[in-house]
Amino acid sequence: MRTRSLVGVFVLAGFLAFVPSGWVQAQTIKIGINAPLTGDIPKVGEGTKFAAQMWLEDVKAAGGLTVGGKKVPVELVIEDNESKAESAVKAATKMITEDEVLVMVGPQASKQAIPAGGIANNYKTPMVTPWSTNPDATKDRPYVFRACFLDPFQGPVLANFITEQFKFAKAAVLYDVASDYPKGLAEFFKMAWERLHGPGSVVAYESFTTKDTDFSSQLTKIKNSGAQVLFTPQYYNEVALIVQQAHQLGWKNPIVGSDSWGSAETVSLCGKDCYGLFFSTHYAAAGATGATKEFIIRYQRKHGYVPDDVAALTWDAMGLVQKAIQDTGGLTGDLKKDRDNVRSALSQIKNFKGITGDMTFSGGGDPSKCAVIVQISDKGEFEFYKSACP
Amino acid sequence: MLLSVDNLRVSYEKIKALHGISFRIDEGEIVCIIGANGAGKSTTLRAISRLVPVEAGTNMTFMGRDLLQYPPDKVVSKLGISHVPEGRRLFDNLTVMENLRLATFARRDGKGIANDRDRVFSIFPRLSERQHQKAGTLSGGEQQMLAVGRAFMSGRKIMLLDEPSMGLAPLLMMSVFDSLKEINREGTSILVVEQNARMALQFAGRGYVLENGRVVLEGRSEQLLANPRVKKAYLGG
Amino acid sequence: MVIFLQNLVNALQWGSFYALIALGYSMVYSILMLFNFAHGDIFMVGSYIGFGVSMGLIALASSGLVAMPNWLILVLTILFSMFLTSFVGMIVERVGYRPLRDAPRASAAITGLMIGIILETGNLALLGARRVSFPSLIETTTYDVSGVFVTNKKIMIVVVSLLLAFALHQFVRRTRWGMAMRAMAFDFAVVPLMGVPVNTMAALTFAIGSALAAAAGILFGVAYPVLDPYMGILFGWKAFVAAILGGRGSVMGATLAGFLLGFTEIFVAMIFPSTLRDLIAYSIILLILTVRPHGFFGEPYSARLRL
Amino acid sequence: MRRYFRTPFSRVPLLGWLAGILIAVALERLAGAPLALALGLTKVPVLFGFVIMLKKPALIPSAVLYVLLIYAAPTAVVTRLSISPANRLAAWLVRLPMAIPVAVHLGLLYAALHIWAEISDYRVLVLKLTLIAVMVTLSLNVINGYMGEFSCSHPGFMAIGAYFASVFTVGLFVNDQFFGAVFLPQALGPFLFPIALILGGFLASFGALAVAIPSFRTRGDYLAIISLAFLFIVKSLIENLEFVRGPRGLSGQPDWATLPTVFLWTVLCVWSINNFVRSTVGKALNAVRDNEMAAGAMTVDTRRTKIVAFLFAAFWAGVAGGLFAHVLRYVNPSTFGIQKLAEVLAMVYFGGLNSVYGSIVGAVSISLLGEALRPLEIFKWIIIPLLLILVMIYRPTGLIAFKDLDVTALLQPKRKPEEEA
Repeated sequence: MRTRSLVGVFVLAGFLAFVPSGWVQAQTIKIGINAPLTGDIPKVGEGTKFAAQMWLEDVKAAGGLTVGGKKVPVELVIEDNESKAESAVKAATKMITEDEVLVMVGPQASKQAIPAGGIANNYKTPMVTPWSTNPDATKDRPYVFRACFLDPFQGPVLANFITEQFKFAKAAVLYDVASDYPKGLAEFFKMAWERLHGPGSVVAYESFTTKDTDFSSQLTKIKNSGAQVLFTPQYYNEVALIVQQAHQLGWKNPIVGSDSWGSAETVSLCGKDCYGLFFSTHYAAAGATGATKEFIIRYQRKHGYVPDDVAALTWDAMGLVQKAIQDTGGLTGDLKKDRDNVRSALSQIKNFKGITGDMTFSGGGDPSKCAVIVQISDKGEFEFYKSACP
Repeated sequence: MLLSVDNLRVSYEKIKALHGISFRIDEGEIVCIIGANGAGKSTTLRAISRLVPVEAGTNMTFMGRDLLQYPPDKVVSKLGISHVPEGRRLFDNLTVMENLRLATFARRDGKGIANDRDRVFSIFPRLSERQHQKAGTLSGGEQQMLAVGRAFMSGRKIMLLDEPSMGLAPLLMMSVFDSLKEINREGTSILVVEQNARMALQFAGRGYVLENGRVVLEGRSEQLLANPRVKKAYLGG
Repeated sequence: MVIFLQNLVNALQWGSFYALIALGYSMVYSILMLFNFAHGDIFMVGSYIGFGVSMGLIALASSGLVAMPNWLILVLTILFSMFLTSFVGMIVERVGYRPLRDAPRASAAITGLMIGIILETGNLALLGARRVSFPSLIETTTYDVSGVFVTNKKIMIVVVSLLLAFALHQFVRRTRWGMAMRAMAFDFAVVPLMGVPVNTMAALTFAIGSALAAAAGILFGVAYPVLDPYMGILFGWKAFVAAILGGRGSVMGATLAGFLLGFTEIFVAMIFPSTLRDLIAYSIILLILTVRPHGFFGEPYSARLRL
Repeated sequence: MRRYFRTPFSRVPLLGWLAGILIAVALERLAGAPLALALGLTKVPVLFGFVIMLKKPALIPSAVLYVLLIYAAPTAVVTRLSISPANRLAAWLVRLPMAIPVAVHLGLLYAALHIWAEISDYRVLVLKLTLIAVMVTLSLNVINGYMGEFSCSHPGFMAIGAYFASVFTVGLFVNDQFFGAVFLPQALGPFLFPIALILGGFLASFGALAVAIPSFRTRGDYLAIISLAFLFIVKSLIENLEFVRGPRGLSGQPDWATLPTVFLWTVLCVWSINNFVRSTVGKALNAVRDNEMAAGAMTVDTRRTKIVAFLFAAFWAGVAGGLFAHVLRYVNPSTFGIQKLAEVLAMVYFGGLNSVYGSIVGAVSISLLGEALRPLEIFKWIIIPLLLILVMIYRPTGLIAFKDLDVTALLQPKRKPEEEA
């Protein structure tokens, strides 16, 4: 028995000696996509994945990414973060240490982007979150970038817009207390509104919990508070319910939303109730021109619906990454060095022409970028109304 | 021959409860199985009612049909084997009437059901008085009556009785057994298992003695009552 | 006062859902003594089936082959979907619960939980990440009763829920099937001795529970017309709370506990800051249970599980 | 089958297995990368090649070969060869005071895990989270298995532990906009970290009282909903606590939950829970589960027993939560919701009720499966539940139910069969 196993070992060793070594693949650029394909917001994950894959198609069609005069093949490493913080950290660690990605794009929602950003920063791997508007995601993290504006910017933009547009002084807010994005934006909006109209001018500040579908009690309170406008920074599925229920409870004043409304599904779920409402977002699909229009048409042809802002922002994030890689002037092959180079290139990007607007990074991870106020038209399209720049 | 049980084997997990017992009951007979606590008496009845799985080698036929082919509810509704479980197990949350009605769940003969119900009430007039009370509010004796009545309604070929005397005062016990005799006279065979051996043997025509999952003695009741071994172990002298 | 009345109307509607789902949950819980953690997802499936059925009927009506008014479509949708979903329930019972009838109760609960996850993920894989907009089968009409806003949908939901609860109550009280169910709730082991086919009864229990879930799912679709694969989870757990709160073996108990849960959530949000809603609402539930540790209407049941 | 695979190894003591595994992982460390390259794999495969196999089916033979060559073959050869020395060593060790052989075995186990994990930080992370899952699963098994109740509040206890420990460390040792400047020097941190964890555990126990007192006044299923209500309450409470930043979550925990720390705590947890369930209290717990009336008659103070067990389980869940927060270095309330509950319940029932082994097996296999099946994306959440349903149907009490850890027996040398007779 003993001799037989020893013989086995030698045979295997001999076999190994004859395996041709040097099957090392040619250098490829790996880009990690950390997306919520399952869990609470699968639609966001889908948009992310589709946009990233469209970008990859372009690169493949061009025969690879031209970096420093050479065409380098690109590979996407798509991981599902199940819309959980824990899983986002695991996925980020995996793609950074195991798959050795050069750059990570995503996660999208702040509650995954914040912890995953910590991982990316620790491993000195550049990360671009397309959609996380929470300041904490990039704060004190030189390796973390974003492709969108921030909540502290969006809050005042909306407060100013409502004040100028309607000349209202009393506002109500309805938000999800258990979700970081709505809660954060609700706070920034409240702060900005009260700075404009004095303390107590937000007359109702109501909340609910994720997955709630009945807001009647909160809306009753809001209706009876004397508010002239309702601001609700919720996701598209909740928007439909909130707007319809508000109307059923006799609310006739305007309802204003934020960039989380910017999904093709908002209108398909909400229907006529949402026509005429305003929200701030990253881009307006209807009446778009140039590259933006091209993107929308392409996406729509392929997947059957108008891309939402997540898809558009992911597209831009991929563009930023591409530009940064090309700006490095060539890959050294040393992953650590290359990641550093990409990071510094990212932080130097100026006037990047994205489909969601121009972006300029001035050393930090947050671009200066304009917000767009969109009105939902009578045809259910998102029409550009005005833009607000920092 | 009505019921014939051959080489009945049952195990609970790894403990053998019955090591292959055999017995038979003829049409119209009253047969008792006596034995100490844990001898396997209740298990025998459960096996006939198909409530516990039997092991390979077991053979049970009822009126020439293979009992093992029938699921528990069909044993009652198709074969007419009724079973009064140990401790009566009435549905306390249902009324007396509902308990009786439930026992006819699978029966379709409205007229027969009504007749049977009248018959139960004539055997146990007390039940008739209390037909709208919840079963949980009955006294011990009344509960036993209801349990027997329920069995009477569900299957008339043979009645399996598990410790009918348990928890009853002697006088009540006698009256229950008298009623059972009456039921038997109308053509229902009875298989009764009892710890109270004297009572059982006086009631039954034949008996089997079960010890540690095996039949150790069998015979006519008079024979068993006279058997010294039975006397010593079960009759207290 | 207007605020109070308005919230009363709101609570009636919200409570109706909880009641209806708790009712279905309580069927399985009372009669088979099982935690049916798949119930919330059967609710979701029922809702999607309702969506499919109503789309089909609308297509049929608009094709001009059969003339159908909207209310008829709604009624047919509810009936059809209840029928179809009851099969889903029976399959769940057959696959997940029947093989485990002699196992520890909690093991069956875990299979239920897993079946639930499969239903959610299966839906996601099949229909994609798109959320579904339930068709508005009846035109919403809002009535303004001196400041209190009531819609025809709200009235319909409350009425249908109460009707279904009443029908179930009658079924359980009057029919022999219902009687067998009550008997099973009291003492599962003896029921076969009455000639009652237990497997059929278990399947029937799941079928009725699932049919009620489907009805709830469609009413939900009418009131909150956004469906997604995960919509059942929270409802399932809350129905679980309501069913146990209502007590074993009691249809009325589950209905009332469902209403109580709905009322608590709505009125806590009315009185207190709404950010504290869950905190206070569930503290109240905890308090109730401390004071009344046996639920509301639990009927007695035999502690003996075997014969 | 049996003759070829079981019999040759039937006499291998635990010591021999550990030695074999240690050598295998050491081999991977030394020769894994070149071997992987030689086999056409771009990297040392993660998680025993599963991920690669699922992603690129063409590489299945290579991955299988790699696993065979690196893990299976060396382990088999070493354990087979070391049978007699390992047995002699084990026999010598068990004669020493108990602590020494235990320490030797644990040392070997840790060394093997450490070397295995060192290859990439992803392995370290997965290993840490798996160990924490073991702690949580085991502590829930005390309630749902040994006590036979159905409790839903474990994620709540974890949350309490996680938040307390995080507030403690972030508040005292980190510059933070909410808690102000550093309060204590960093050097003290690793010493105070255990205190943070233990206090977090105690706070979880304290919270458990709120569940235990009302629910153990009565029998039945009320624990299930009281504990569920508790879970909702804890989550809602944290969402409303602005000083821990509500739903946005608390980040910036210092990196003190290193692999040795987590390992040590896990060992401590397994040891103390194993002792607990084997003690008289633990046996009383089983008696309570099997028949409360009889146990009451047998002078077991059922209520006290249950409360003690419940608080004990909550304590370990709290400690596990504290470690969890420091491994992720971020906590938010939504982590500790229904989803987490389903996950932990699945681990308990998959592994086996009433069983220390079972909990370890359940936690490890579900955690690793969750990672290994990542490439399947959505279908992962169909495969894993399906697997669990099958396990439940064929083994309704779980894979390895009713098996405590008998440390003494485990460490014994394995005698030849004839000697046993």
